[in-house]
Amino acid sequence: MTHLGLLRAVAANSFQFSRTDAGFIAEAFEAVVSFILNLPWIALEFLQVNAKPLTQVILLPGLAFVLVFAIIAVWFERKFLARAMLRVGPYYCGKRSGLLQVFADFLKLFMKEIIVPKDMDFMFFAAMPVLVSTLPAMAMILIPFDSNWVLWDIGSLSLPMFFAIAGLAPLLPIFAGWAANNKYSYIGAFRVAYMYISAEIPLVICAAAVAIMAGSFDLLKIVEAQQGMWFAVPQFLGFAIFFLGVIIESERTPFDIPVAEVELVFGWRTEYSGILFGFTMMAEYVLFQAWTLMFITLYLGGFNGPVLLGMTTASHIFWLLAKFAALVVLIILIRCVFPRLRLDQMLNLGWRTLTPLAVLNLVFVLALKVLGVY
Amino acid sequence: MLEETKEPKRNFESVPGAKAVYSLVDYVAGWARKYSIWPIHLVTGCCGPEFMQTSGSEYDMERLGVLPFASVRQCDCIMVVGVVSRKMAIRVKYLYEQMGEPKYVVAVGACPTGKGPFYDSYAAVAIDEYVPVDVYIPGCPPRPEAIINGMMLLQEKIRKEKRIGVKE
Amino acid sequence: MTEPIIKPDVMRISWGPQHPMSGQTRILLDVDGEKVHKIIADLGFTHRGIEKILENRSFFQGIIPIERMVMADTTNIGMGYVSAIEKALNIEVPERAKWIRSLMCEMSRINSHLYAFGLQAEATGYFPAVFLWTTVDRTILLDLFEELTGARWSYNFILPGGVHKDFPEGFQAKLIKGVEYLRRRFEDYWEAMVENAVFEARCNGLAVLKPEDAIRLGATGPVLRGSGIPMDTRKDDPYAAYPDLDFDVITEPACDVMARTKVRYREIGESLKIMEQVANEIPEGPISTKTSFFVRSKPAEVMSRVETARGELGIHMYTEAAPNPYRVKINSPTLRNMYVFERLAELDEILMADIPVVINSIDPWYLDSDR
Amino acid sequence: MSEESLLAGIKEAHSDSIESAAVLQPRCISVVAKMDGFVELAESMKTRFGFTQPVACGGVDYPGEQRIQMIYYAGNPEHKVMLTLRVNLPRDGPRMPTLTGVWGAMDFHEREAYEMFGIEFEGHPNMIPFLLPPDWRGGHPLRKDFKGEGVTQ
Repeated sequence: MTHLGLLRAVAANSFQFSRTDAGFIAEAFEAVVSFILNLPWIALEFLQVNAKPLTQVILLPGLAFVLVFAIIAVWFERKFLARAMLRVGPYYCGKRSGLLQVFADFLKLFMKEIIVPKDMDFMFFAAMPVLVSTLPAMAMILIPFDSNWVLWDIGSLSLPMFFAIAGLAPLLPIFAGWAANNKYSYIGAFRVAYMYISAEIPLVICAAAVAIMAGSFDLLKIVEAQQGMWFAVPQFLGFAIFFLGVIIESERTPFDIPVAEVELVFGWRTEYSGILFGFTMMAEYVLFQAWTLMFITLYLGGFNGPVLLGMTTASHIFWLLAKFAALVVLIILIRCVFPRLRLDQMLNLGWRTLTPLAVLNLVFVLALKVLGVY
Repeated sequence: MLEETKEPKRNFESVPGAKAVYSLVDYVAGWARKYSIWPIHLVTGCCGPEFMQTSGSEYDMERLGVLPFASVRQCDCIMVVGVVSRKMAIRVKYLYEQMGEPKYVVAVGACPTGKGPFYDSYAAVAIDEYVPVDVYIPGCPPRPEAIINGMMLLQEKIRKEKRIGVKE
Repeated sequence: MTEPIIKPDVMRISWGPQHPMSGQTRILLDVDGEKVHKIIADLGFTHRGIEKILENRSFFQGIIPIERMVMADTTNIGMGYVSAIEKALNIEVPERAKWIRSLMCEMSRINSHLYAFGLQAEATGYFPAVFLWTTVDRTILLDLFEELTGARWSYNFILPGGVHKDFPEGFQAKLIKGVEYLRRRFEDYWEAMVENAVFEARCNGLAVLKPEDAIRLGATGPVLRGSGIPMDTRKDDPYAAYPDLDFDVITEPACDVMARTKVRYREIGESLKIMEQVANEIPEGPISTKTSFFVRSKPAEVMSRVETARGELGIHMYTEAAPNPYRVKINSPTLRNMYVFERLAELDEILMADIPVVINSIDPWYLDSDR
Repeated sequence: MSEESLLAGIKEAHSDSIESAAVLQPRCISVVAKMDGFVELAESMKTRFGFTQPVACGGVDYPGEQRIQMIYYAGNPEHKVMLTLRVNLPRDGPRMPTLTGVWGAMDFHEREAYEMFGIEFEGHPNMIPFLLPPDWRGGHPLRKDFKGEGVTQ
């Protein structure tokens, strides 16, 4: 009897337990014993069947990737900014490298008191940081790392699905800002609302142009269509718009208007304390990660690149990660050289500049398509 | 009268190896909290520029993991920088109460320690009348080395705590 | 305590005294969305009663608390107080001492303008680079100060009758080296900050203060000169060695936040020019006339005005036959500029996001305004 | 000398509302006014003699002579001359009309003088505590008989 048989037996007889049924009890006992004895084999079978998805969930687009990226990115950002400021940055923590600084901060945040101010919707309040850091991670499972390394391959639905999941993310800061019952959080939440709507529309139009050029909504097909030439070359306009959009969506410096420290303390994050604040910090990096990967997939050829040492999958993953690292450095560098824009300037940029240019880009792509260049 | 706080019983102390686990946990907790002191952006008085130099490029307090933060909810430590007037002292007390446990106060400069050059002022107060102070840093203004030394003393104090937030 | 909110749909936000950019003040903002309708300044968080303290101290002792009024600009404040004492007691100052005083005043001005510059950079969200570069460059000045006076911020170096010490060996050469280094650095600042596209977008045309409004509201210092009015106490009512020194009064016609930033930037250049002149042309001679520490004065009433980094500081001192002043009235520049700031919301449209930029453009020092 | 000529002009125009007037020191003149017609005098100083730039105001306490002298400082941007316009008030219950109508920037300074000396300004638009804490009960610090610290609750 397998474990499935046991479950079936339990389900069938669970309502009849009051009846003394010696046969059933003996059967159940036997099933339990055989289940325990067979546990290693069951586990092995499970692993054999699900080896690849499990690796993907635990390692690459999944947990380890998110966590390791957050740790390295925070460390790198602090060190890199410190160099720009002619400083050293975190130093003594972790044998004079500062590498363990992030661990120290997170461990400490776990040990801090979580403050619940009066008149606040606590469940709502506490759920938002967790959700806001997991939703973009969910969107990341759609990104193809290789033609056979896609965690959730849903074919031609993958590009719309990414926007559907990632588009939910801005709702959460709005809820969080409302739940915190603080004026600064409230203003920050409304800034989030204004900003994301103005940024998301050009992003969607640009993505549509890419889909038209590739002839499919399937991210895998989009990547394959870029084998000869990256879409960044014919669609330079879209490339530039999407790059700005990535910075806006991940709330990086020229556009970190909702959490503007010098104006709004921390915007919608002001009231979070302890580990909840840690989650909101984490969310910034996860969002950043998801949108940067999407940017690479759409414009920079995704995982395309020369095959190294005959290992196709490994070299594809390597190329994607290499492009990702380069973009991360570039976006962190931007933080060193630009002040923050004002909300009205940002909205002008979004509605009056980026949206018309995105439409222009779309028209250009359509023309290319009609003329048969692509 | 205040009741004497008793050490809560640790139930597993008789289990072999428990002490080693406890000391390891204590060590890791102390280490993490020692290297992650986030003081709040609050400059009450005139030692501000020297504080800025200390967190600035030449002395760089971020080396020790000291990272000034904007909102009091996330902070561990108030650095009372410079002279405290009556009006400000009430605010410092509010901030202290709004901060999450465990929390610490560092008095930077002669004025919060004991009024300093304004000893005969009708408006200045010593901050330890309002909130408990963990480290006093003397000087008017203290040199950056002194401020960093004060922060290192606070780190030692945090590391040596028997339990989180329980001061000796 | 404060006025009630008059308009509907207006939210009142308390901004400070604990806020990343507020400093030691509290500002109440009536905002409708992002637009600021009204600014109400609530000062006094660093009030120490310096005017009362000075009445109880001897003339020499008074230098210590009054220098704590503006920590980044101690020499200029001390200069005002000491020149008031000298006028009241009729003390002659030797020529060399005057030159050393001018030098220190200008170094102090650069120090303070660097502070304003850095905070302006931080207020626009430009935290990383420029704000901390200013702290690096300030160490050059602090090292020079330390070599000359022995202290980093508050020196008690300008005393009635002259200055405390003469130049140490080889100080002039170091001074010229420092000036050359700072000149190079300020070109970097211009490129990195003033010509930065986003910084220009944030600061150009923001919080316009027209010249007639600047006069009417009593603005002073770089705020007044940023509105195009060439008023500078160093020229209008010269003190120390300023009559002999060659420098220009900087004005900018644009009247906005950018103009005030540029005025500070160009004033640093003028100060460097003065530093160079002092290093090259300082006359020889004694550095002080002996004045007793326990000096007593005759009944007198004097007024001394100096140009600090924030504007004109006036010290109105009454003395009688006693070792301490009878009454010292300090007309502090920040208090005058804070009133301008309070009125700016009525003169020009200011958004919530601009508040830190605008308040730092007047370079407030609340210890100065609260005294 | 511009301050001499300014002073002569002021003396001539307002001989009946001025007690005395003198040049305190170069670029600084002192006018002691009578209480009657003080606001009109200040208005004329601003419009006619060009003292358009308000600077500050404050008081001096003379317990021996039972008076408090209120001093208004205003600048003349054209001639670069500072005016100190003074008026003597009785020490018990000093009251005077506000000059915020003439120089708006005297708002802050009059609030400060109210706290420090107890001078009441009639018609001041916004008389709320300024530098001292709102619950200050310790008296007026800059008066000469102020001793020790204020009591706050």
